[in-house]
Amino acid sequence: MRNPKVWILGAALLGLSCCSGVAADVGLERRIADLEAYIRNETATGPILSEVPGPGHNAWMMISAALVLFMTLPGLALFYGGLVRRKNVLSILGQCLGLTGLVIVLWWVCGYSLSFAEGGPFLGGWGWSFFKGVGSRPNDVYGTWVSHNIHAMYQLMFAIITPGLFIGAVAERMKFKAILVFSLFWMFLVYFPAAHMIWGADGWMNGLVNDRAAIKAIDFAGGIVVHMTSGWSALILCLLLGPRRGYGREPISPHSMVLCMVGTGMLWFGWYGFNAGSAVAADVVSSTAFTATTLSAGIGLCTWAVLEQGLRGKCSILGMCSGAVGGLATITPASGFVTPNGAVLIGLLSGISTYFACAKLKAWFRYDDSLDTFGVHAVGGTVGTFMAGILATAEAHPGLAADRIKSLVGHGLWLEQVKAGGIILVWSCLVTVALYYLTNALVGCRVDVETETQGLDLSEHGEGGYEH
Amino acid sequence: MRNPKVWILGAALLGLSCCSGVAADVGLERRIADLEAYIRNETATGPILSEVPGPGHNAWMMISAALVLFMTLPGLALFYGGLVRRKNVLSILGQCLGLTGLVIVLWWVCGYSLSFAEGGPFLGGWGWSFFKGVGSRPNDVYGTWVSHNIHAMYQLMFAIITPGLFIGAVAERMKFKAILVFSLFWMFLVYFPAAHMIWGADGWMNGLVNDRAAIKAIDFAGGIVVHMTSGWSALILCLLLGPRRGYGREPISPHSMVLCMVGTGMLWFGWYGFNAGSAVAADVVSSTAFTATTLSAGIGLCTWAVLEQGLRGKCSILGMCSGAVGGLATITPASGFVTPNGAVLIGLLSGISTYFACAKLKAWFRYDDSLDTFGVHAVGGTVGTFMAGILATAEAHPGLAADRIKSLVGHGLWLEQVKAGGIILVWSCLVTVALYYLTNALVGCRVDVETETQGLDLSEHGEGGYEH
Amino acid sequence: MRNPKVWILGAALLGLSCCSGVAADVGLERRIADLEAYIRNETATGPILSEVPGPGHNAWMMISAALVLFMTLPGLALFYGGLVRRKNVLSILGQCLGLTGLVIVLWWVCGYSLSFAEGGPFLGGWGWSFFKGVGSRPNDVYGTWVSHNIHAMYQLMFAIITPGLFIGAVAERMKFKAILVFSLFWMFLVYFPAAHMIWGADGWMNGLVNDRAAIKAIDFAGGIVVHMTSGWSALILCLLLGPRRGYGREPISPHSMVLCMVGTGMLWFGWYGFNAGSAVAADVVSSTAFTATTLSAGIGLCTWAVLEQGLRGKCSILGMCSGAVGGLATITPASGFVTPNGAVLIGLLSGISTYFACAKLKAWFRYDDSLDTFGVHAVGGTVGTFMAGILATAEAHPGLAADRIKSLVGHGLWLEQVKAGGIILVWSCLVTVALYYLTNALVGCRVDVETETQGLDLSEHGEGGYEH
Amino acid sequence: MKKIEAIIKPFKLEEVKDALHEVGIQGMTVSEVKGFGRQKGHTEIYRGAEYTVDFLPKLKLDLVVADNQLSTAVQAIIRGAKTGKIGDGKIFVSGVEEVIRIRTEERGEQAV
Amino acid sequence: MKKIEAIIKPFKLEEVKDALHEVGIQGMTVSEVKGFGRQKGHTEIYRGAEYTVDFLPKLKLDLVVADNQLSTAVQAIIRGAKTGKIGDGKIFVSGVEEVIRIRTEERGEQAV
Amino acid sequence: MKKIEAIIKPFKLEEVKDALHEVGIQGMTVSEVKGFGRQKGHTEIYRGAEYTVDFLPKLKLDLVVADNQLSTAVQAIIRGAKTGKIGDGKIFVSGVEEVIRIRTEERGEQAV
Ligand SMILES: Nc1ncnc2c1ncn2[C@@H]1O[C@H](COP(=O)(O)OP(=O)(O)O)[C@@H](O)[C@H]1O
Ligand SMILES: Nc1ncnc2c1ncn2[C@@H]1O[C@H](COP(=O)(O)OP(=O)(O)O)[C@@H](O)[C@H]1O
Ligand SMILES: Nc1ncnc2c1ncn2[C@@H]1O[C@H](COP(=O)(O)OP(=O)(O)O)[C@@H](O)[C@H]1O
Repeated sequence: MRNPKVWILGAALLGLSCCSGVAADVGLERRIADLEAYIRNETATGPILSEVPGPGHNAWMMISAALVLFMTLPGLALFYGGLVRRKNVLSILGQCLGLTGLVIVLWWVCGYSLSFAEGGPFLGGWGWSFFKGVGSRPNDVYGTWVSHNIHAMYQLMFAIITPGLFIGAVAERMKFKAILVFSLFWMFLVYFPAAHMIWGADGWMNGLVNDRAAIKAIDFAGGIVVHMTSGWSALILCLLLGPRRGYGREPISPHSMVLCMVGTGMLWFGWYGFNAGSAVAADVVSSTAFTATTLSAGIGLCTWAVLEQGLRGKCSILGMCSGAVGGLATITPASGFVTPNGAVLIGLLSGISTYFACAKLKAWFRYDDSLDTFGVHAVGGTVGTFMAGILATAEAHPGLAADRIKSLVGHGLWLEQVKAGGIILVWSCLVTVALYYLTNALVGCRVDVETETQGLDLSEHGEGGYEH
Repeated sequence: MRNPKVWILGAALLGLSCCSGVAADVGLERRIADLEAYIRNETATGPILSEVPGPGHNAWMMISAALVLFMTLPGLALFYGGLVRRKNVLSILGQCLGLTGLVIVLWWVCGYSLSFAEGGPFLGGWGWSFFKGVGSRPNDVYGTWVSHNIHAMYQLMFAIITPGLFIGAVAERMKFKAILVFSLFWMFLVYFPAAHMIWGADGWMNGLVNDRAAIKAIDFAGGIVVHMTSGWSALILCLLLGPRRGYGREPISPHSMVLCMVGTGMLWFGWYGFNAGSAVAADVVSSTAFTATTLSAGIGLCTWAVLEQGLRGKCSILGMCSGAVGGLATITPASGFVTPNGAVLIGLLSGISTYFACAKLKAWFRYDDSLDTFGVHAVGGTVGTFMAGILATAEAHPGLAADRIKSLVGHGLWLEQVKAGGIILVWSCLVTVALYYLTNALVGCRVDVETETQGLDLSEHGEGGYEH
Repeated sequence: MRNPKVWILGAALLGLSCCSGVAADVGLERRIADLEAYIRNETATGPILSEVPGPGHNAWMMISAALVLFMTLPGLALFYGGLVRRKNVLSILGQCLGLTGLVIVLWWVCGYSLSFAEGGPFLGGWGWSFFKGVGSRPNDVYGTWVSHNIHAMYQLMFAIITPGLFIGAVAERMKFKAILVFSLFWMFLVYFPAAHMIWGADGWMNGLVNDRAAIKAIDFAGGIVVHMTSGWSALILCLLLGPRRGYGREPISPHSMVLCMVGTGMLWFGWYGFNAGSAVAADVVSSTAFTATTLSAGIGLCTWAVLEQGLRGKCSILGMCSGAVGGLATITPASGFVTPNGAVLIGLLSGISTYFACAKLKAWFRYDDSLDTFGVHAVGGTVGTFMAGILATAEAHPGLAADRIKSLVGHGLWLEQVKAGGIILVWSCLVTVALYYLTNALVGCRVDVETETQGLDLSEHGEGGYEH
Repeated sequence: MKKIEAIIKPFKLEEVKDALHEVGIQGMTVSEVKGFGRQKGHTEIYRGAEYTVDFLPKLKLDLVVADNQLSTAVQAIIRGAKTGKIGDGKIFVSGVEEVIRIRTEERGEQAV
Repeated sequence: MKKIEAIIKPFKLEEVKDALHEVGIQGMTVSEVKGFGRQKGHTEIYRGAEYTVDFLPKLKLDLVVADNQLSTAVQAIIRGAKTGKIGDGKIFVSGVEEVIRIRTEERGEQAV
Repeated sequence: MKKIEAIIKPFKLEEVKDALHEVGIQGMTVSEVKGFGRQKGHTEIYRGAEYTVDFLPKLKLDLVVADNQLSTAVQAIIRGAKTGKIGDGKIFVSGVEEVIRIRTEERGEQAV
């Protein structure tokens, strides 16, 4: 339906005298400027467009949000599910489903608000609880041309996958209930604060947007907020939980590399929503992020393939999958900030560091990070966060030319990254220790020996993954 | 290529005298208004933009159409395919494929026309048969900024999945040929009329758009048109066909909960195209629908999990999948019309009602709705259609503020919903009875005992789902 | 952030005298024209918009690029992977992954440049090596409103899937290393030149865009560049490599029709990015291509189903999948150029010709085109390329009304298609022969008998597809 | 003690199990096997190619019984498994020298 | 020569194998089977419906040994497989008349 | 009557079947098994970890034959299954006391 206000305005102009031409021009000029602002992803100021989302940007964010959900259901579920033994495949799928449900509820109740609403430097306020005031009209602060509720949904999908990542480290032995209870607290103590500090407009470590950030760190799509929080928590959790029965003695091998590879493809596909979507617009920055994501994933894949071929004589499917996922995780914090060549370098470092972590570090220290959440996500996220500090350039992201951060880019930014990453790392680990004991006291963390032997699927869920 | 007409217009302006400034402004003003109309998803009136689709909206509808196809192939195929026994998995996949092919042909021949072209109150006309006149230029009535052929394709994907739903109720025993023959008639007698009555611009029950609708019902994305038609037909069909051999005596359990869960994830992902795409634009309404969809799915999932945990002691993967799909089906008719809190309420009711239908009702009456098409889709669609009448608000969908429906919203709308739903329900059931006997006479509905014992895959398609 | 330049311009206008109204109008008019150009996918000329991508088009191309990657990982991997024997499933997955990694590296180094940068008629130049100058700003030549790097990424995904196609013909017996080595050379000798000649702005056979093209062929989304190059090379390769051990004597049947069908669904879904994305905009042409793609796939599916039912008595799942994929491959070169009815005709011819090739031709000549790469892709691509010449019309694609090609459309265009297709066909075959011997000399093409017997998964990758 | 090996049609398992329960036999071990015999297999078609798959899925039941249970057990199996159509399967009987229950190390008929 | 058929719990395979290796027995053939016996199965729930699955996954070990190895082999299996809980499985011993190694056509105890 | 159990390499099934058909033996039951013996298994690598999988996929053929068919059957199996390389498998022969065809309740050699 044609907008009636516009008609009235147009009709009114017909009555104006000749010399009001300029004034009219100014009105038109502002309207044109707003339209141009849409194309350029800048802020509209006039009354006509400032209340609606822009179709191109909004479309991109809706599909990006859907893609990020697809990463968890069924992407991550398959990637991880293929790597466990047959008797535990449903437990992984169930954990992904259960966490999705849980985090949706939390996000609606207060999670979005605590992460993004105006609040203190460390945690957001309660203003957007129950999505109060979170409607289809864009919010000025997050995504000028994207419906505020779509921003909330997009960010929700990140909040879902983050606890989903650490289930890889404790697979095949942690209780379903324990994972839910642990995650419930963890979201409040780790995820919401981290998201607010790094991405909240008034966040304590949001170097990109907050003029008054104490630590001027950058994290494009969640190297710190997603991969470091979950990855380091995963390490602590698997240390506290102890290894799976038989670990190191019996062969414990993936029950379906086919599922794992399918999951990898889905993760990669969805990761475009994750990284390129983090521009919160289909603009120049999203294009940069898309490109960097592709290159890093490809180079990470090749690096693992070459290393395995060289060191083991055979290049495995799991190796290529791990390299790709590692490349994706590592580029995440840097993806919107680096040039293609920067992305290639990050992909290479990603391949080397995650290979080293999965193939050597774990063997040396003999912790049972079952599906390598630490080896891939913590290591990748940490390396990427650091490298973002080194390689970020205003050439890739115009926002880095802003006064508040300009002087750091290419100079001391890496130190800010180290500070932010370090604080979150230490905090994640400490909280995980505390929550492990709390969860253990409340519901018990580890399944009993019978359950572990029989498999979690039958014992915990009363179902088998495949027909008998 | 720059549009030459625009150039000429621009050049001409240079020759205008000073005082024609205002007149020129008016021309420019209208052009700006058209551009703004694009952003706001309103109708363009000028000659320059009224013949082309708007990129953001068009992109969103193309991806939405693809997503809805993805729901059937392979989403629904896996969701259902995982739930049957190993020997029948291909029969489900084949039915999804066969129906896709059949409906594409029907849609091209006259299906789209009978559903959406101008016609009578109960059925559309023949004007758009063989896609005559259905080109890339937007149609004024359906999707101002979306290519008419994309609207046709988008709606096609709905027409494909609808008969796809009822195969769940008759799985493992209905002949492939019988399903195709039954569906062929069913599309003409149930789907095309229902789509026209509810969604056609001159539809008899299209309360949202048709000023002269006799019943002013609303159905955002197909609670009546898709879920009620197929779900209630499914019930009748499985009653007439009788239970599977051994039903209730032998264990008949899913052969792969992994496939089922993968299908669930794909359905959820694709459902964003289904619901948020039903705005036929990437505008404020699509954002509302996206949000409601996510919340209802998540709450539905949690509700089943809590109910199963409470009543059975274990929360199953199939339970969580059913809850999510139930939540998605139930929110469908309401998704673009309700606030987030409304969606949460609908998700909750969805969980309770579909759990009750699948776990209790079926056990009491002992009909063999094999994969719970009735329990999930008919029940969910019916509950959602009713709740849309209660919870719809102009705050969520500006269209509800239009004169033709304003007075009903928040008041008698639920009654319109009951009328429309009731009529379609009764009609679907009656037609199904008639068509069951017709199909039975033509090709026989049920496979013989040998085939049912050996499995439909080998007998009907000459293939096995998995290597022997 | 509001663009400061625009503000200044606006402010300046306030100081203009009355009679400068017209001049101001002209400035505004040009700005409006640029905005309209965005909607219409025409070239912007003003300074404000010509350096940025347009959100709707850019969003569509990002999702299209992601969709095309999804076709390979995991679409094609599953489609092919399901058709081999259990012991070789990972080898297919590994080849898809390995080629993805390899081609990403090549594309970054010089592949994109050799394909699309300004160069000679047969091969592009080196200017865009290492993505030098390939940033987020649109390139005037390819995709007016799409970031140049996104164009590069989109085209990359085509370069990935093309060699991915021929692995189907040599499945279960060609060495992983040999595939990589062969493909490395093949990309330089076949793919980059073919892409440049047909799609490069200065390409020798680019009838759509290049005024000085020697052969005025059209290929919307890769009938020649993708399907004919890979499909004909596949035929030669499988002839040279010889049949699998036991071929024709023992049953060699698909190990999982479920995976194959899932892959088909994913291919179809992704193919919308492939075909509708080839408009490099979400404009009228992409809508045309979307529609044609759907119709041809559906009709192809039905044609196989009917032929199998008629000739074999049973319609198989593999048959319907093959028909759909054949319909998609065949419409590819024509998709943006034909009307819906044209697409239906192409779908029909596709079904007949690919059925004939797979079911009869192969049996007569007894070559072991293991997964029918030739039968589906070469035959489909060739038929489609020819039919594009017959059925292309400016009604479907405004570009065909351009002077450079107008007179050929509906007349001699088919001859240009025959010439272009013929040249590429012959060249692909010749290069394949040479590269086969080269690869054989370097690393050996075929695995030894032990490996073939044991399966490539364990021997070549040290992993099994499924738990033992 | 005797060992009975019975090859039966897969969908007859429930009936055979019930028939055995009725005569007091609870212990048995079942495996999935492929049978070749007089019963013809089926044909599969993949694109052009037609394959005859000449084996049929069957179940093999292993049960060890005391000598005096042998004929009731055999009768029970026949009762449960017979359809009268080709491919119903075979029963093979052979001697067993010793039976041991791992849990208790009981031997002989008590262990059955 | 004797044939030992042992039904054991699946997760005991490694231990049984090790125990057999210790007493010098290397050759054996293993198959996946379903066991019915005194040990109860489990319950599965699908939406409303509850199923009792009364078989349990077990492994069957076939090993042919020389007469004089019989009792050491049996002892080794018991050592490896025993948990003392219900469902540990059974060992069946029967006579074998001839053994042939296909590769060499050796016969009798050398072929074991 | 005799029962022949043969463990063979999986890809030799077609040849063994053909060889048996030639000597007039049609009935047989096949199962998928894992073999442990002198033939080494393979190594699998998952990220850093290397596993030795020491079993090998084999097929077990069960066929019951009349006494006078025994040696032709054994010869046929050897002919079909022999590659001369380690891991070709074994043939075990033992006595069968009774054979019953379920369909007809025929017993003894007629039932084979
Ligand atoms: N001589 C045999 N040795 C072992 N198994 C046999 C033998 N003959 C038949 N079988 C098994 O019995 C099954 C049924 O035999 P078949 O000849 O098809 O029919 P019927 O049991 O009616 O005679 C076969 O599929 C096979 O598994
Ligand atoms: N009579 C029998 N014949 C063949 N297999 C048997 C017999 N009795 C038991 N089994 C096998 O041994 C397994 C264990 O037996 P069960 O009665 O459950 O416990 P236990 O071994 O402790 O007595 C069963 O699952 C079944 O596979
Ligand atoms: N004593 C045995 N009892 C049962 N099966 C055996 C025995 N020895 C070997 N086998 C089976 O025979 C297969 C081949 O034996 P192996 O020692 O590897 O080679 P070969 O047959 O050449 O001597 C093994 O994989 C195993 O399945």
